[in-house]
Amino acid sequence: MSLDRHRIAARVARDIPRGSHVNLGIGQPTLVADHLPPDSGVVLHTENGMLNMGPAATGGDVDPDLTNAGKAPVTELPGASYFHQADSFAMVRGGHLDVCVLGAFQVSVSGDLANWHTGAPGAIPAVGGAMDLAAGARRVFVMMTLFAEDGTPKLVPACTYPLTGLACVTRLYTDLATFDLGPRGAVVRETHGPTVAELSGRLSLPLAGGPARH
Amino acid sequence: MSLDRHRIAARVARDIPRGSHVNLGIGQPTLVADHLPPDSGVVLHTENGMLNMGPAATGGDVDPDLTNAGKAPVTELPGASYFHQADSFAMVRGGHLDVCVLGAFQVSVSGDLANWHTGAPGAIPAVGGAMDLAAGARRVFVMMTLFAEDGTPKLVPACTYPLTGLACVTRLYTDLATFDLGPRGAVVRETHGPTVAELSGRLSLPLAGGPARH
Amino acid sequence: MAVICDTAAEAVRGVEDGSTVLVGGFGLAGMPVALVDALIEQGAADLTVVSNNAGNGDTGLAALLAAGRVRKVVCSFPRQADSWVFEGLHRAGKIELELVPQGNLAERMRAAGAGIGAFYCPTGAGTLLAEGKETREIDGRTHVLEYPIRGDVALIGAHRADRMGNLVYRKTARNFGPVMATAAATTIVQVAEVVDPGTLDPESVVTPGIFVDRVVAA
Amino acid sequence: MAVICDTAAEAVRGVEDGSTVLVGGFGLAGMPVALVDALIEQGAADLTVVSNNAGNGDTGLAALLAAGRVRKVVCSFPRQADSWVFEGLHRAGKIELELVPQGNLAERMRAAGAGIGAFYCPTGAGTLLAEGKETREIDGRTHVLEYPIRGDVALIGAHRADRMGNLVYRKTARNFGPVMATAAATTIVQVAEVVDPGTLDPESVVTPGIFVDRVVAA
Repeated sequence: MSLDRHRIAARVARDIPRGSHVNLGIGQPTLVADHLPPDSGVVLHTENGMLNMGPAATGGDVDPDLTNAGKAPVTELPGASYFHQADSFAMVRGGHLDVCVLGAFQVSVSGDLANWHTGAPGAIPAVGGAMDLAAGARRVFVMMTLFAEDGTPKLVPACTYPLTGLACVTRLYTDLATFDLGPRGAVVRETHGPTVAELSGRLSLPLAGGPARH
Repeated sequence: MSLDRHRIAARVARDIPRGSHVNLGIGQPTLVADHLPPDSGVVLHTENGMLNMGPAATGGDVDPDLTNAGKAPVTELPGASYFHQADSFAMVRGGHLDVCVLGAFQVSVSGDLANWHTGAPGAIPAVGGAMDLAAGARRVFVMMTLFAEDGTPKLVPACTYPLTGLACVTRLYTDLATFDLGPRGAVVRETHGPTVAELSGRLSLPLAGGPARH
Repeated sequence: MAVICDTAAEAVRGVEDGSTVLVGGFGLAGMPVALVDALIEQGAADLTVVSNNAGNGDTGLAALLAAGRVRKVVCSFPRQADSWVFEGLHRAGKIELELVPQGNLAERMRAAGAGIGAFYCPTGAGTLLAEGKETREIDGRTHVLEYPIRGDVALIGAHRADRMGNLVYRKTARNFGPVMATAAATTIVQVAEVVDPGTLDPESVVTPGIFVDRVVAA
Repeated sequence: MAVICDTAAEAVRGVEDGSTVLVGGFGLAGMPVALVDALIEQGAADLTVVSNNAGNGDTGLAALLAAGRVRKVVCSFPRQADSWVFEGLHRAGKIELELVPQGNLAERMRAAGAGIGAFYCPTGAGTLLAEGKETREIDGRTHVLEYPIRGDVALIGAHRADRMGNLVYRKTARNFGPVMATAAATTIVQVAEVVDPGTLDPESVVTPGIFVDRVVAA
């Protein structure tokens, strides 16, 4: 059965190694935090300047000086640290994050990422830290639905939206399947419902198939 | 009368504006600190990572974790701060020091500085922060004797020793005179004993003369 | 030496038309609202503003934009749920936008403060935001050449200052303040409290006073 | 995630012959003497050592040099009153020296840690130490192109660590530690004390644990 966004997030969480330093992009990737086991030792980085960020703040814990990259109030865990933007992006760009999880408009089979700009005339784009994360994290995971609402595939031979980064995404988690991406193209790790052949047809893409089907 | 090194240091101190941020090179320039008035508001930077350094530490105040750039034990004043080497040299190189005072082997009339390497065969040179300070401080003062022990001038038309920096020294304080240096050549601000004509002769240099003679 | 000002108006005195103004904050966290309000009152116009966002809601930077004082915004993330002021001006062709990846924004200001003339980095290589920029292959990877971003003035928010201008911040409100403080000719800081030298722990000072020109408690 | 080691020997396990080792300290302030002693015991040879000085007296880095394990020293200030070990080896042609201005040493390691492929800066332009290096005029000033210095291993000294590897330092012993921690594939830290997470003030952590691989109290 296809996965909802919470189950995609849980699927991503399962692949994050214990003790990793991880940045979760704004929007759906934030959900991954809810699915990390309490003893995972995973340390969350938020690019506005903090390590060991805790869960969302509520009620009296809300502090306007303590937010995540989406500007939502959060909490700090024991062992947290704060730092300024140049230091925060030195971490990101210097290859110190083990994993970063981003959303996307489109991902190409070779791992190109498009997630900052629809390219539509008159659209005001916003990039934030996406290009730095795409270029700097050791592993870039993307989570998204495999098809847009109008049925258009979001895993494509080559992105048509403006790029965020080239050949940066190594793994793609979607509602219908999980893929490894890279120079060999897209390899299906597992599917959630459809067969590899069905996916290949709907995507109009050759797909190397992994054995797992859930 | 010619000045001893303490009186040269006092002469330098007189030209340091109130409230300046100042780096004093290792060796003789360190003496300048003793001649700053207590209410000068001058903040001393030491490039090993501190602002608002205090006087030399003695007795029970000696702390092996608190030294100046010459590795001598020093103290901290209220309002001090500590920072790492990249931040310390960002201050130096980013043009945030108002004045730096260095020693020299040779200085040219246009302000070239040579103070890190005699160039002698087999000599082991040491540069430390000298090239950064020469390139980065807003004003670079040099204090030295005007002649070497063998009588050779140390203010020269062009340095023969390996350079620390080009056209960086703006003022030269010596036992016999104080000079402004720059594209126009050396201009005597004041002398301590000899006349400008005598200095010009001993240095074999054309010198524009300032009026003051002490 | 930092000057401790009595009012925000005194702190922003002399900002000239056409200045590049670095404005701290990530959204409203760390936004120096009193200084921005004073700048609106002061009247400087034709400004280039460098800030992570292009204003949130109707206060702070958004109010400066609404007052028509800003010619151009250099930022990483202008489009947000509450960025209606910027969007309106931009759609009306009344404000210019230069979009810069957040890490480049921070690093380019650090470079300005640290005496780095230019640097190579992989962020954005092959994308629209690197179009027209010089590139170089280093260790088999395409790097883009980026130049410093300098401010005539920085307006930042911090938590506490001592009378020598040393600053400490609070939590993620630290964000761009320490970087902008190094990158501007004149750095103006709004704090909750000014204390005597010796009160702040020298190990914990984040922005040493050397980078600070004016401080106001507001 | 930082590993808390029981002994310095455990902390330096696996350093390979031919490694580039960044060694913290400015003179003896911040020098991780217990780690360097353990490295001598461990036996790795043919090392390139990057450090501000080339050893002081007969302990720490000087002892590593005396043991014949170092092929090359990259430093800013090798010649001092108490640098007899290095001088003897250098005069005998038994050790190579690369002299780097102190600010370039720091900035080149920062670049390695911060993902900067190369940078331009005016330090040393027109001097022997920039000979053969690429230059570029920026804003009318000659800038020299400098590349990152990366370590396979960093050995640094800090004051306290928590079990997540967050570090604080003491006074000017901070010096190169925070920079080297970012620039090495494996960062090994000697501290006076290891404490529980939550003990160190999050506002005052100087090196976040993300940069730290192994910690030993020694």
